[in-house]
Amino acid sequence: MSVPLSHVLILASVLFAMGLGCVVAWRANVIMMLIGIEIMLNAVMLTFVGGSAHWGIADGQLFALMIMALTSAEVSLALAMVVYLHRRKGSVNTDDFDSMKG
Amino acid sequence: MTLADLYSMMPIVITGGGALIVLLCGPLLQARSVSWISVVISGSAGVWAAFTPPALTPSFPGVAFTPLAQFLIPLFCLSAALTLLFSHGYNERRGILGEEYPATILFGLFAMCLLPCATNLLVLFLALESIAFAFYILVTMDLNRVESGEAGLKYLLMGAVAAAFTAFGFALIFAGSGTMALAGALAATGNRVIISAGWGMVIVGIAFKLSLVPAHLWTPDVYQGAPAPVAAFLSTSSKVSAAALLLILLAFSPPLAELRAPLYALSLLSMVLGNLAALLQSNIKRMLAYSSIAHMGYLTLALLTGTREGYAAVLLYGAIYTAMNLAAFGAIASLSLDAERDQIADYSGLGFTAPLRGGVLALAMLALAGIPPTAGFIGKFFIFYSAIRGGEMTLAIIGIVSAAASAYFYLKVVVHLYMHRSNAAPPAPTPAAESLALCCASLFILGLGVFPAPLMRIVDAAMR
Amino acid sequence: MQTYLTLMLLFPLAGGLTCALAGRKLPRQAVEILACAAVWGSFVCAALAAASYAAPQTVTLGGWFSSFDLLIPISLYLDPLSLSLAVMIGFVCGLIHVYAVFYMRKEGDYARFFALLNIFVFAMLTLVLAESLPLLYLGWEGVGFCSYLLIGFWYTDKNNADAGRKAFITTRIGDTALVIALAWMFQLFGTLSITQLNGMGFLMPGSIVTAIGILFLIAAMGKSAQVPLMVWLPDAMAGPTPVSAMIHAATMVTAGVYLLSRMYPLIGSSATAMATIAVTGGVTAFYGATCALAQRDLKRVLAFSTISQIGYMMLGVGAGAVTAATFHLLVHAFFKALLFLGAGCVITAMHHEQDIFKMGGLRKTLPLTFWCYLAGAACLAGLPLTGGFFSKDSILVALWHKGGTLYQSLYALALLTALITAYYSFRMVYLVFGGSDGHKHVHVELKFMQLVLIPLAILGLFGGVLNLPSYIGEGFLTRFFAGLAGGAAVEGTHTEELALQAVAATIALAGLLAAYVRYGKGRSQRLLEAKAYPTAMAAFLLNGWYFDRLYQAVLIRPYQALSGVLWQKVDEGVIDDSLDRLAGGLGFSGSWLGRWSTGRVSIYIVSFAAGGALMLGYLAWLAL
Amino acid sequence: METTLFYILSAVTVFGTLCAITARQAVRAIVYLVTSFFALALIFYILGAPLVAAFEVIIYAGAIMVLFLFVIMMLELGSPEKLPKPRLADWWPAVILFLAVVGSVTVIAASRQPAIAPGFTAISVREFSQALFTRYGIAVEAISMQLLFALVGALYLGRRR
Amino acid sequence: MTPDFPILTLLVFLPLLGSLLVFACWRSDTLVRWVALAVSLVELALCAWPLAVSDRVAFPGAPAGFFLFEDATWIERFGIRYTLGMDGISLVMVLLTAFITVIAVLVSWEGIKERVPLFFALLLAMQSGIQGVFLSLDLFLFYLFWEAMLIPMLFLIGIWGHGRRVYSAVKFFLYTFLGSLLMLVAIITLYLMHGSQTGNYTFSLHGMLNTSVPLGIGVWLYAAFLLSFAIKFPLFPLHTWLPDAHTDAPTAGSVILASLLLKTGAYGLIRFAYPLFPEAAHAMTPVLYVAAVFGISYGAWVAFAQEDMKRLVAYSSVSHMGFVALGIAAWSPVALSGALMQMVNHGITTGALFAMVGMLDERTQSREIITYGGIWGKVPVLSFFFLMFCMASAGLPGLNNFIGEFLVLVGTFRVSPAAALGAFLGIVLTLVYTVRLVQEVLFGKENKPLELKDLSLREAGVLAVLGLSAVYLGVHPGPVLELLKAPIELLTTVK
Repeated sequence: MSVPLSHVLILASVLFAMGLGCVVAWRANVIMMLIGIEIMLNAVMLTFVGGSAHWGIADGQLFALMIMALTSAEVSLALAMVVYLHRRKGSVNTDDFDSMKG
Repeated sequence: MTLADLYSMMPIVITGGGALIVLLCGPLLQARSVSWISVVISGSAGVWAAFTPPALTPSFPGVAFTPLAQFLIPLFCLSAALTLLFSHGYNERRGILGEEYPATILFGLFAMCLLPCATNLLVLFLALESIAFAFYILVTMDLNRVESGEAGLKYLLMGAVAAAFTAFGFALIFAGSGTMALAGALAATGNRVIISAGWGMVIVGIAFKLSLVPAHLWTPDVYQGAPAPVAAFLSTSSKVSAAALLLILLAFSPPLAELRAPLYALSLLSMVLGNLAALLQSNIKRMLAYSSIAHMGYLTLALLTGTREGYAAVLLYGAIYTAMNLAAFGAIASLSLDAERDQIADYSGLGFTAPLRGGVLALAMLALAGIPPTAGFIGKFFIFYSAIRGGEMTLAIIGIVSAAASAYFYLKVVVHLYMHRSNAAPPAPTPAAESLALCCASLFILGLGVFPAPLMRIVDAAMR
Repeated sequence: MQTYLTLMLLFPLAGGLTCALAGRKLPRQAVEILACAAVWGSFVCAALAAASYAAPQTVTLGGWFSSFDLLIPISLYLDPLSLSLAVMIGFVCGLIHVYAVFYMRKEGDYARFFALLNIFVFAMLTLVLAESLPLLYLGWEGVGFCSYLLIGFWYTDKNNADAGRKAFITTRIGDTALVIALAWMFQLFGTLSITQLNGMGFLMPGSIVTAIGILFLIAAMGKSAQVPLMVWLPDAMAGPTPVSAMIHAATMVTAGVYLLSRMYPLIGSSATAMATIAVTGGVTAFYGATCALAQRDLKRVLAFSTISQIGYMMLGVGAGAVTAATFHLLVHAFFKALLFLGAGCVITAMHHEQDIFKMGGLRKTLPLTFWCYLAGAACLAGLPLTGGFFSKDSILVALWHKGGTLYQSLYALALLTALITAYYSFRMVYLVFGGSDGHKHVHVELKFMQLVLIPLAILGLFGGVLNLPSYIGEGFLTRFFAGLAGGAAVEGTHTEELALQAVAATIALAGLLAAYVRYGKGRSQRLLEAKAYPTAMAAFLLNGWYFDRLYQAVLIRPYQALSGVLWQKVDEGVIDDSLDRLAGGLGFSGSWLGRWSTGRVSIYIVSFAAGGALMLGYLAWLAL
Repeated sequence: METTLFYILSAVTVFGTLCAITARQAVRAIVYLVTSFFALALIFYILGAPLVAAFEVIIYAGAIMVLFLFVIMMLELGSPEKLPKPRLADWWPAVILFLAVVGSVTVIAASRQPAIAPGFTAISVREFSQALFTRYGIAVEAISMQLLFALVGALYLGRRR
Repeated sequence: MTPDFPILTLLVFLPLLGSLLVFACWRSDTLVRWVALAVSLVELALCAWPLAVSDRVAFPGAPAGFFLFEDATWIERFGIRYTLGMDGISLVMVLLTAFITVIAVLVSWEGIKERVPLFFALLLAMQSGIQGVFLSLDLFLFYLFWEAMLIPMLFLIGIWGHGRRVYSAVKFFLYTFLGSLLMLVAIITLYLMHGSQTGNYTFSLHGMLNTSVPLGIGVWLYAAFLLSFAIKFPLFPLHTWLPDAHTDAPTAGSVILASLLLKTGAYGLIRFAYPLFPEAAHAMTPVLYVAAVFGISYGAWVAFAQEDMKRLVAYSSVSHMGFVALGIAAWSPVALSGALMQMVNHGITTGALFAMVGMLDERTQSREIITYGGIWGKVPVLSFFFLMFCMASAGLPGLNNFIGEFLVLVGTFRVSPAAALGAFLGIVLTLVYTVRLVQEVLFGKENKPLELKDLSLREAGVLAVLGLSAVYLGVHPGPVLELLKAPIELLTTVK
């Protein structure tokens, strides 16, 4: 198996950028923004796993695992907030949440 | 692993365990006693840390009680304790009930204590994210104000993106260098280009935490939306911990040549934009938010020099900044007991009707403006001194000029406090806990302004 | 000698300070007696000093201030020039003090009045006796200050106060020149002692001496009301008449002449400076005389005549005849004081009516005043054998002897002026005392006031004795001043001198005759004419060649207007406003930057991501 | 063989993600994403991380995506007309950012010292676990605290008053 | 008392302690006033000590010319020391400060009715700051006092002022703050240059004196110092904070601003900027000349147009301080002693004028010139003093201002006749506005029927003391000049 690390990194960056693009583009829907964040974090995991394989040590994979856990914590809290705010304001469009500005 | 190792790790254990205990025992006790217990927990953790000799070898896998930790942990603990003291009355009036609040603060404190102890990137990252995580919850805590929830969600969304950036940065550093440990491994043995890219991403992520321009936009909203004591905690410890993270990373020969320009831009933009945007801001919390953007710009200025003096300045300034902002937000929280005082104009005449709190607020403003003989001046002096010493003359002058302009909006608060009259009823009397906290912060500000030498010694010790 | 000099200064100073500080608490008579006693005491000291005078001498009383090589002692210098002036000042001022006691009987604010009079005497004596120039400057400014307050003594009337201000500021312009001269001389010579400076003129090139001389001249122009700084003196008549007599006729206004005479050894070596002084004097003499021709206010006539007479003195100095100038100065002090005091009597008698065309017949009702006044007018006109005749003539002789086109044309001008002088003097006399349509309001005070005139009249008439022409016998002053530079007698044969005197006498008599024809005989017709609108020429002269209007248009109005512009437009409009605008601009840009925080998290994320992308892009660019 | 598979799987991942982020319905996006994550899990496996691959499938594709679906259903956001969609203008910054990030990282990854794969070594589960519980014990504690407080926060927000 | 008794520290911090004491008596306004007066009098009395030892050549271990000296470690990390020293110049300034503060306490005796304890506490705290500025010999310490004295002033103007008090207070503060921050940069730069040259990192003035600064950099550093001091001065065109601040401040505030705060700028220039950067200062002298000369005439000219008496006096300060700047620019012994004399004299006369305007204001609640007119007859004592101080201000010989102006002019003429010639114009222009003020306030007809009371005993006492000092300094300035002589000699020969 001879995939250069750079190819893994490029794939990761494509994924990362797609996730970022998703977050930026889907301003109308928090859920889709969260999905974008998931994609970005997956790209990070890919980088770690790639690095781990490249150097032959387990640390990267560990990091990836922790990111997974972190993501689930984050997502659950975020979704709780979404539900809470949907109850209060009846919208999931982040642009509606602009009572503070300036 | 010896008993001494355990001793040195006790702050982390105390705060982490404390958070769990509060969570468990909270329902059984009165809110007030829970709060006091939390104060005691954070206080004892701080005292413990202050009196434990630092160890340079890791005590547990992944953590070491470094001199830096010995400096920062008491600072965080103190600020958590003061925040808790400020929160007593504030939360009672706001109906922020339950043990979640103190428990989350302790959780945040736990993560803060963990952060300077970390010896590898993973622990560092997790500590950083845990801090942010605690604040996502804390900011949202005020269920009566929809702004609080909005701010929480905004903070979370931004924070998650920033976390992704930071993580990607760490991943790149790891992929480039092949190690996760912080000891000597970040040295440029691997692929320098990839490592520097990773550094770039990390700095982008930290820029968010430090609210540097252009990643600053969440700051005013979150400060405004968050409960005032949380804003105090957020604006102080969270920033200082992010700066500490940078310090820890920078200690390991970073590719400063590549990073100078980005840091330069971040610092410049933050100083200028923060101070300018605050000029005409009429909402005091947003004003303080912009001010903290500017102050983080100053910090970055010191960081960017890459010198020992600069790093010492960052630490000193972190401590001083903590005292100043705690005093400011503490006074705001304390004055907002009966009604939210958002606008600067709401503070008219309070210098006379509420002398202690008004005085502390005024003192905090003067300190933030960097006027001697307050600690704020010493901090600014050290920052600009290190910047000039580090060769950043232009940026230092820009920073100083913008700092001069900043005096305007700080004075605006002072002016309202003392030089405008208001017919509003005097605010409710100050609870003893808050008076205590406010006096602590003010003493710190004034004492350090006149006798900064002891703190400087401590800072230098922490740099070892 | 030191005692005399110290007391000479201390008496009036102490009197003035006492009156100023405690005067309002003291009874009126006490103040009056105190003030007069102070001046007379001073005079006695002066007389004693004169009696024991042997040779010029410098008396140092103490140090005033010193800084490194700049040493300013309080030192006095007694030489014939200062001594003669000091004696004159003591005497004339003493008389006028006595006069003023009666003149001001009805005025309430006696303390202030006498305090100022006394302080004035102190300042004048300081001016005269000072050995170091800064001390002279102290007196110089002190007399100006007293003059300012005394002109505006009746301060509730705006015109009086304005006249005082005008005098103060106009003379200040001249004073500035004096300070410049001081600073310059200190730079050049390293000392400000008059005696030392006077011996150092040769050290410097002529052009510098000329420049210093001209600076002194400008100083003198201010104080002595010479063209073009003469505009303040006519207005200064707003003050009480004793003040006019004392300050604006006898003493202060001659300070300029004194200064130039004092510094003559230094500046006399520059022909250009001397010529300038002479021309200034000549022009002023002519100007004053012409203006006096058309005045209707009795005191203004006298004021213009003062300007004119001081012009003569300047001519004398300019011709290098310091003795002649001083001679005229002394005699003029007597007769002009006499005239003013006489005018004061007239005005009192007329219930403060000052228009000469509304007077008349006072010859009969106020005979004593008339005779004294006549003596004064004769002196002023230079009728032969009066004191004025001799003193004026000595100046004319000096001019003639100086030779050269310039001086000879000045001589001609001076003769013409003498003619005009004689004419307006007697125009005044005829209008005031002639005719029979007089009124009389005799006051008790008037009797005493008239008595004061007598000694002055005698001194004026026989003042010539002070310095008789050489063909009669060597003059006292000439002998006395012989040691002074520029004090040497003018060379000339007796015949020449006699001829010149004859010319002068003829001119004076011609003027008298003309005045008689026009105002003695044709008096009633003139009174009718006076009711009509004045002709252009008369108006021109009446208004002092419209110099006031000129200055108003050229200096004062632009100054006032510009001060407003500077304040409103420059200071507040540009400097301050640009700061405010800068601040406003900063604030505005700040708010504009603050609008970036739209409250929309999408914008926040885009900004953040753009920052990240930029960072990555920059690092990639570095890696390329 | 594995190399080819890597590229094929990469293509699947990218395509799946692309479909996910442009999907008109959130539910569809989730489904596409699950597909993409399966492919990613396989890549992990190929890169010698079987445990991570397994967790990817279990936690991501399994738990997290289901949580998303659950919330979408709960808030009745499933139907397309209820979901506001990005306007075309909203995509521009996204595309620009995408290009910038991808371009930069490509340049960085490919520049100067192209990383030579030193022959991938699979890391055994044993090795992995040992590292996890010895070297990174503290991290486990920290992440567990974090998960706990995620719960606390979610419960707090869910409180009815 | 032993010779090493810290008299200087006492001089600096006694007022601060006094302000705490004042706070402690906050219950009784009367008591507060008396305590404040007592403290300020004790401070004035304490000045007798340095006066007594002023003939001592030098304190052991002190730099030349300093007859009192205190030195202690403060922040050793930066080589910052707590160094206080007193030479003749400092002594004169300290005396002036102590004296003027007594006056300031007395003039606000009745005028301040609200928040009395705070007012007097701030007044005394301010005095502490000013004394600190005049005594510190460590640049860091100096800077600390320099900034610290701004805060009490900010409050004095902002709380007890009139008109646009807040605007003026903030403007005053920001203006001076900006300038001083740039000075801080210069101080740090110099510190680093000196440290890297000698290895001795110190903020001590005398330690840094001999740093070799390349002219290119020196000019910038000096410019930063100059900017800071010129704003305080204030030199044209940096003066616009001054009319506002003076006009809107309470009487005591105006007195202290004019008499003391402005002097700190000049003092800083003499004590720090010139000795530290002799070459740069020399190179920049034309700038100072132009600003000074222009300021003299400009201030006088603009003062003429003013309608508000306080504003008029404020602009007159611009003009008078121009003479000080001129004397400093000339930097010759005579001119410099003239500048210092002028500082003292301006402090006394302008302080007195502000006090008098305040007294009039207390009586009629108006500072407009137009309100007054012909008041001489009604309030002769007040008018007497008013006239006296106006004349002193106009430079009448025999009163104090003349000495300073004369020395400056004569001293400057020696060095730069052109600059001095420009300044002579000021003599006339000064008189023009002064006489206008006298004229329209004291003389002429009454514009409005005013109920005026003449001076109370307290007011008369204050003015009498000021007046006596004006006369004393005008007639016998010798002792002061003698005090100044030695330090000036040292300063001007150092090059």
